[in-house]
Amino acid sequence: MNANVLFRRLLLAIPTLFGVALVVFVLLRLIPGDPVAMMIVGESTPEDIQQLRVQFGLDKSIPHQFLIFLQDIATGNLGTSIMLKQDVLTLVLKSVPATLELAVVAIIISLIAGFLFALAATYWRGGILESLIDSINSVALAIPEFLWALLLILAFGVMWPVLPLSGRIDPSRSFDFSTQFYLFESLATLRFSQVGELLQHLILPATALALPLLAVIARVLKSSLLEANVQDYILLARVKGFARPRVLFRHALPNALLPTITLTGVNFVFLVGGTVLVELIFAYPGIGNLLYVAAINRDLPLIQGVTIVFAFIFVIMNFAFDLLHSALNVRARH
Amino acid sequence: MNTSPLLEVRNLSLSVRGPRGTRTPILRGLSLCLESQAVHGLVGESGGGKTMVGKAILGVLPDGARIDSGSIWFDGQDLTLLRPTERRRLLGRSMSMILQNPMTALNPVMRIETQITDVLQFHMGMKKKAARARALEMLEAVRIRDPERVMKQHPHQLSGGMCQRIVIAIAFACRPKLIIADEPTTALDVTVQHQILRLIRELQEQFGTSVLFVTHDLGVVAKVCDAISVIFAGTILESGTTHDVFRLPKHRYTQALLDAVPRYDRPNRLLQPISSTLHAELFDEIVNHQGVSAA
Amino acid sequence: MMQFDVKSLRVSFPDSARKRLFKPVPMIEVLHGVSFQVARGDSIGIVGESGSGKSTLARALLRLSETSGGSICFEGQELIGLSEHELRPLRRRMQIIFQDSQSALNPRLTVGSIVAEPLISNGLVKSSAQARDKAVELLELAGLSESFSKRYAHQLSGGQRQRVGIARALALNPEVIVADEIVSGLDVSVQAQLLQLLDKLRKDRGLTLLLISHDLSVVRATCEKVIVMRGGDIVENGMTNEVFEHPHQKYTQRLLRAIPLPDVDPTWIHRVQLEESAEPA
Amino acid sequence: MKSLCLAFPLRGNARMWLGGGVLTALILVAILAPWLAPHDPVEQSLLNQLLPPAWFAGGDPNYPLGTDALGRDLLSRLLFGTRPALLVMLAGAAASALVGVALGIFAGYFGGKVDAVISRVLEVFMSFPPMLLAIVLAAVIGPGLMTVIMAVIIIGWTRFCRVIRGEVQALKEQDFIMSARAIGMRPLRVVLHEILPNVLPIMMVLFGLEMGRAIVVEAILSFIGFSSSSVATWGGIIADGRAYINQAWWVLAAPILVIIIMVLSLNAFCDGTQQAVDPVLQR
Amino acid sequence: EIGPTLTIAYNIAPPGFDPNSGSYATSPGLQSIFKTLYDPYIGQAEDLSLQPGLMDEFSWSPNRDKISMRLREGAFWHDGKPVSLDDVLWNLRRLREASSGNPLSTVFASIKNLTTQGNVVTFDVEPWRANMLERFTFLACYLIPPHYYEAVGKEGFERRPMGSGPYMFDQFERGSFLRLKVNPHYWGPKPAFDTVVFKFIVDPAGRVAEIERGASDITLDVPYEEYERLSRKTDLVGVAHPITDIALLFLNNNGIMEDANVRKAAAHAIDKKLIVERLHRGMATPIDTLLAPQYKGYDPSITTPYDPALAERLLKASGYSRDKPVEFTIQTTRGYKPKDYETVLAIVEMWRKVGIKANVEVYEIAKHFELRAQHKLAPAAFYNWGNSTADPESSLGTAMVMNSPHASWQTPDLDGRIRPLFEERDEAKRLAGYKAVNRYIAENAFVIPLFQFYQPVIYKRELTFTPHLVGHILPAKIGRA
Ligand SMILES: Nc1ncnc2c1ncn2[C@@H]1O[C@H](COP(=O)(O)OP(=O)(O)OP(=O)(O)O)[C@@H](O)[C@H]1O
Ligand SMILES: Nc1ncnc2c1ncn2[C@@H]1O[C@H](COP(=O)(O)OP(=O)(O)OP(=O)(O)O)[C@@H](O)[C@H]1O
Ligand SMILES: [Mg+2]
Ligand SMILES: [Mg+2]
Ligand code: NI
Repeated sequence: MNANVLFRRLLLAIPTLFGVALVVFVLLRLIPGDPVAMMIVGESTPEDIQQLRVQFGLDKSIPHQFLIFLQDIATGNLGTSIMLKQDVLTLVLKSVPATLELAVVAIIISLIAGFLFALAATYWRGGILESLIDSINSVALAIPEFLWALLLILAFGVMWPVLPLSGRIDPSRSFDFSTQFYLFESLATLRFSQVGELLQHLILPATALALPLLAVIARVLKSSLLEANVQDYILLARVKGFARPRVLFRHALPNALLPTITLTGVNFVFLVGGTVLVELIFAYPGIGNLLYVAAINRDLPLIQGVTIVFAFIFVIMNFAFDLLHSALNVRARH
Repeated sequence: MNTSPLLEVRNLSLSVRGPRGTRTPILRGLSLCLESQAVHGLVGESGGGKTMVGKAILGVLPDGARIDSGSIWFDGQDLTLLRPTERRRLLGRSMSMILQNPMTALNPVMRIETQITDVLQFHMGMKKKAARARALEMLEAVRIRDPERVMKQHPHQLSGGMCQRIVIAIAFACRPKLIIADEPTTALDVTVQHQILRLIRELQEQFGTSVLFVTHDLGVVAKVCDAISVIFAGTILESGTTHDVFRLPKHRYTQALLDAVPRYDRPNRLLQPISSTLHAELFDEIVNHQGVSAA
Repeated sequence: MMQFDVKSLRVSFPDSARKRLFKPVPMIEVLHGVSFQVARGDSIGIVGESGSGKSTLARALLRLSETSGGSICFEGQELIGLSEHELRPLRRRMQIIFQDSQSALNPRLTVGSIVAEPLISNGLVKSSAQARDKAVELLELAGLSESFSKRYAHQLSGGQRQRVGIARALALNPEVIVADEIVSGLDVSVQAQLLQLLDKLRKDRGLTLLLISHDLSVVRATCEKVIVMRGGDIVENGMTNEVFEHPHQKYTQRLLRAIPLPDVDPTWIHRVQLEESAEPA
Repeated sequence: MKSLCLAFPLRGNARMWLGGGVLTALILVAILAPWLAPHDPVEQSLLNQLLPPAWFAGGDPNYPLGTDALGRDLLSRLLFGTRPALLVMLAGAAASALVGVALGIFAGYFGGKVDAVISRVLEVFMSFPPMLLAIVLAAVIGPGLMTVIMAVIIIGWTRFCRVIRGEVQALKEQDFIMSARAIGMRPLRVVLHEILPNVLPIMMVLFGLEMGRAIVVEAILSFIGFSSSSVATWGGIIADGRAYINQAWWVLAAPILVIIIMVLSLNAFCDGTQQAVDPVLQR
Repeated sequence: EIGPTLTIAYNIAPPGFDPNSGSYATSPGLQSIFKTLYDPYIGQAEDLSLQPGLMDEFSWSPNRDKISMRLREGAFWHDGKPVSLDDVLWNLRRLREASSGNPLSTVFASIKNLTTQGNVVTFDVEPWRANMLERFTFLACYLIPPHYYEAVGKEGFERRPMGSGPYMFDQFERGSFLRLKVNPHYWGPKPAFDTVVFKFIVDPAGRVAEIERGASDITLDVPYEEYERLSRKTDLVGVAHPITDIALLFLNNNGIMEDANVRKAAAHAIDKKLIVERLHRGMATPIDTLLAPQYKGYDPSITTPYDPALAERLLKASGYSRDKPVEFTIQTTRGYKPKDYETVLAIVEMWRKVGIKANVEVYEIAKHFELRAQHKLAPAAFYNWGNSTADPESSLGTAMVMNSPHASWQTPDLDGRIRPLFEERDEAKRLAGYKAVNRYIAENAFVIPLFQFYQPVIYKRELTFTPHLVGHILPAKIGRA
């Protein structure tokens, strides 16, 4: 990997971000109903409405509006939330860390479990365990995240009450954090009791999110492993006299890793998309919660802001996964 | 000739899973005898089961393949009766294999160094440093230039000939008693082929290894093998010293094979493919009578 | 007029490893301007070390890959610069049998439809029944019985796959066939069978044959002329007998010396000394 | 298409038959729902709320699987629910496949600028949280099955496109595509005749996954109230039933079970069919 | 045993903390939180009667055109500064300004000619409003400290709000929780708990799980079925009490509903009792006017009986029957109020039996507001009307008068009957007038009142809780048993 490749990858993000802005703009202008009607409370005169229109630039031509919109995005000005009367960017940036932490923990859970499943199913191929794991995978895929959330609440919150059901931290305790990344900050500052506390709150929503992804990871990894297993280099490893676990872990796994990593990157976006309902159910204060509130209140600037920030995160994540991919992909290195 | 052969395959039958639970025979009562410290050529029709014999000896058969009967005696023990773990202990250390396609035989994500040293560390219990030294030594033995640099590289950065040599280095690393070389020079041009043949021969002589050399190229057999077996439809039609078989082939199939070899020094000789009637006859004999009549 | 008149043909490939921002992708030249002529009915062997550009030459000759310079005249008509559309009528007159028989056959089509395909897409048959009959005929010509037409590529042995490639190439009754390494990995008997078939076609139909091979014995047995390639250049070009008897180039001499003949000779391996060639990179 | 028929002679396979059997049964149920169902699926009976299944204490044989909170017959709702389920599954997945595969082949085969543009569009669509798109859609075209289908398509086509594009790129490198050109085949014919049969098996697997996914998307949209509220859908039954999980778990359990069976048999059918018909997997 | 912290599993989260500004200022659900942080001018007892608040005396002038209020001695802001009459004047003036974002500024614009005398402030009510005094009990009229507000600005205030209420702000995690500490300077009785935590759990199942598992001490708005189950538990107590929320079907006078027969048939075909009994488990009171029994001007003699046969006859008169039903759309929220959607489904089914085919359309409440303001609601739309002053003016008045953004049925005849009542200063006459209008509305079925909601509250046995008619959960009033 050299700086050039890096830079080119970053440049490619520009048209993507432009496309995202365009789609957001078009979609939101398509919503029937006047965004201004939403902002009016009580009785108001046509003059008031006109004033609001001017204030939000809705009196200008559509291309002009788009230009202004682009300019605003470029300068980080995402407007003011109609409902919350606060700067959208600040609002969104405040909730992003919580969601990122949730997503990261969910990814970690699904990676660990997915890898275990796939490895076990490959190792004991043809046995009952394989069919069992395959069935679990299918069930994990068949049940939507929100139902997992409810079932988890029922299981670990009520029937076997061991884990907290809502929120991100215990509200009766006071923690002081200097960033919004509570978990990462506690980890960095080695406050392990807090880490435990945060993880306790994270584990249920993260698991609900992780289950469908886990199934996908297990599926892909398993098929990559099986594919690797019929390759000549695995034959050579067997010829070398290595025991099966060693062949699986040292020789097959590194080769099967690559497609799995790519796929995990792509599915990250679906995972973050899935946070909306899960955050709602677990009262987890993240971007999903914010988006839901924005959507049901038709808070146009907030929806716009959340979407754009989300797309931005996605582009960055994509970039990160690309880096990881080329770091792992020795074949492409020079 | 030695009195006790290093490897003796007796009456080996092997089948693979066919459609709807049937089994397709691949090897039909195959017997093979390999003296120690010799290069033994295995030639025959393509699809005749040469690769499968090699895999059966090493016990690395593909999914669905199964030994139905017969025994494989190696160094005084019947391999087919060993438990998988015991058998695995022999692999790499006592017997090894040079796979047909060098580009795919090396693990694409591992450095060359690891691919050579891991087998040394695993079987010889060498420390990392010692293993590295031995690996360097092996790379020099297979005439790799700048072995220090190659050790750090990945397979895709090497040419086919280099990969082939590395696979050979791995096979010889633990100085095994038996190496099965499966068409190690197909798809290489003759100059590279020559280098590799010489290498195998040299290493074989240096370490006193026996080699089962699978190939189509009777020219190669003539130059490097001490003995030869001719395989057809999963049975050995004829075995003998190279000298004898080339001079006086006993089986008509062997004769036909020799007749079909093109020679650049005899441009006007007409190539004689084996007639389909002979092929059908032979096949019928083997499959229906399970016996081989010497012609 | 020559059938093929190739003048300083160059082929380059993009070198993606050295890609730089804002600059065109650098190219790596693998054919450095080769020139040769092919007359109708010729049989030319192309030999040379691995990676010397034999397959590349074959593809470029039929305009299946892009060229970066030079000219290819086919019966007086310049091929370079023609669009894919303009090439289409010429395509059926020249055919190629690929080196990698595995990847050259569509894994999900039966052998029968692979062979029938050129007939159908060039509108040479009127009905699918006719296409089927013609395909069976072609397969038989290549030495495969009718029963093969319902099989898939992976159900064939290497030699059989190569023969399917030959049958497909013959379907359009071409004037030129380029056969890329079609005998390596086959036992000598099957080899002989295939070479005989091509030779027969050449004699019967006046086919032009370009045979690429590592095996110099095969080339000697089959071809009247030979081209020796090394590192993207033609180093020797002449009548086969001439070249084999009096090789001019050191490289050709070395090649000849390295051929193992099927005469038992345990000392050959040590006796024959080839000066170490540079490591193939 | 003759070549396709040639390419895929059907052969038996347990998974395919099992999955296919269940699916056929469901299609039959969808067609015969009015005759099979003991009640009208929307008919309420507030006097018979949350009845347990007939074989439980307090169950009513009139309502074999019990009733929901409005006293509607659960069995009838499940039976009628096969209709929107099949509609969403087939329409959503088929349209996603159509769009995704067409663009994927196009991008993969022609490469260059076409590929660059399609890849950008793909990336743009993949940068949105699917939920958000669904919500906006619901706002534009209003809640209903159409919204669900559109949401499935908008999310689904990207998966097809991405996978097929990669697959085609790999296929393009193979010599048989070059031989197709060498015999003078037209590009369209190359795509239809040489490429398509080779992406069909992977398409099949994706199609199975996508159909399962469509059902799940329907359930999610039901949960936030963007699915159809006038017809009985499985997702809708789940959304309604989750409030009574402590009183009447069967209201929730029945549709979940049906969905799981559906998704499992879909996967089994598509994987099985792929194994059975793909000549390459037969070796 | 409950510690010093009271945890409330609450159903809606506050978007911000300025109690007098923004659309959320009028959200009834948030008033519990605002009443805990801030003081309204006038207090409101559980039965909605007025009681001393920050103003310990208040009254209309004898001819009912002026209001005077006296600021209590010894009231302090959370930072310990005393509440001065100037602070009150600042707050009163701010109420009137639309620029402050007060959603009810048009109402409070009636405050004219502020004068002070000692601790008493007096002002004219111009234009006159009958329920002006009740308006001061809540909804966008809390007192905030001017010195603090001006020092930190709107943004700063939102981040760290300050009032004079029984609890003061401690920490807020958007979408998750709000923690409050007891206010040591509070003028009223000292609350039982030192700390109060509102956990915002929008999903009802989540709240049920919270209380069931003991993670929260009290919760509200639990599903009725769960209410029955939870209140049977030994460690929990349940109360379901009537609140000032009524469910109704808005009819729209811009199409099919102009046919009186259809309207009346629709009204008579609904078996409210069955709905209440079955869907609400009896936890609601059927009503036939826009007034609940606890409201002023309630007249039990106005009824719209359930009579499907009559409904069928009425429809027949307009040419509709079960085979040829009248068809229209009915809009509803789903999950916004308990059983809103189910109620509508039940109604649709009841209608179907008499020859009305209604198609259900689900929307978000924001959409309802938008459509209603544009007078574009469907012919029938489910809505829930809160009225925490219990005065007929703020329910049937604003809901039925022309040109009101809140009205769906807007006809001049009705308008002509309601408008004069707004000006009527004789209380007896005013209430009689409303009774008459109610009868007129019921006879013509301009709107279909359905039932009065109950608030199901579940709390731990260790607590004492008194239901409030507005449905408030006021932490300061919750004690230990
Ligand atoms: N995994 C397998 N499953 C089923 N049949 C197989 C398998 N591998 C090989 N065969 C069949 O077994 C027979 C012998 O195969 P083998 O690879 O040993 O031949 P070979 O003599 O090495 O041929 P070649 O010279 O082409 O390498 C062939 O007919 C082949 O089709
Ligand atoms: N698509 C490509 N992109 C980049 N380089 C290529 C490509 N195809 C071939 N080359 C390079 O061009 C050179 C010539 O390759 P070519 O396949 O023509 O060799 P060859 O003479 O046919 O060798 P062999 O005998 O091994 O088949 C090689 O160095 C190869 O790496
Ligand atoms: Mg082989
Ligand atoms: Mg080549
Ligand atoms: Ni790099």
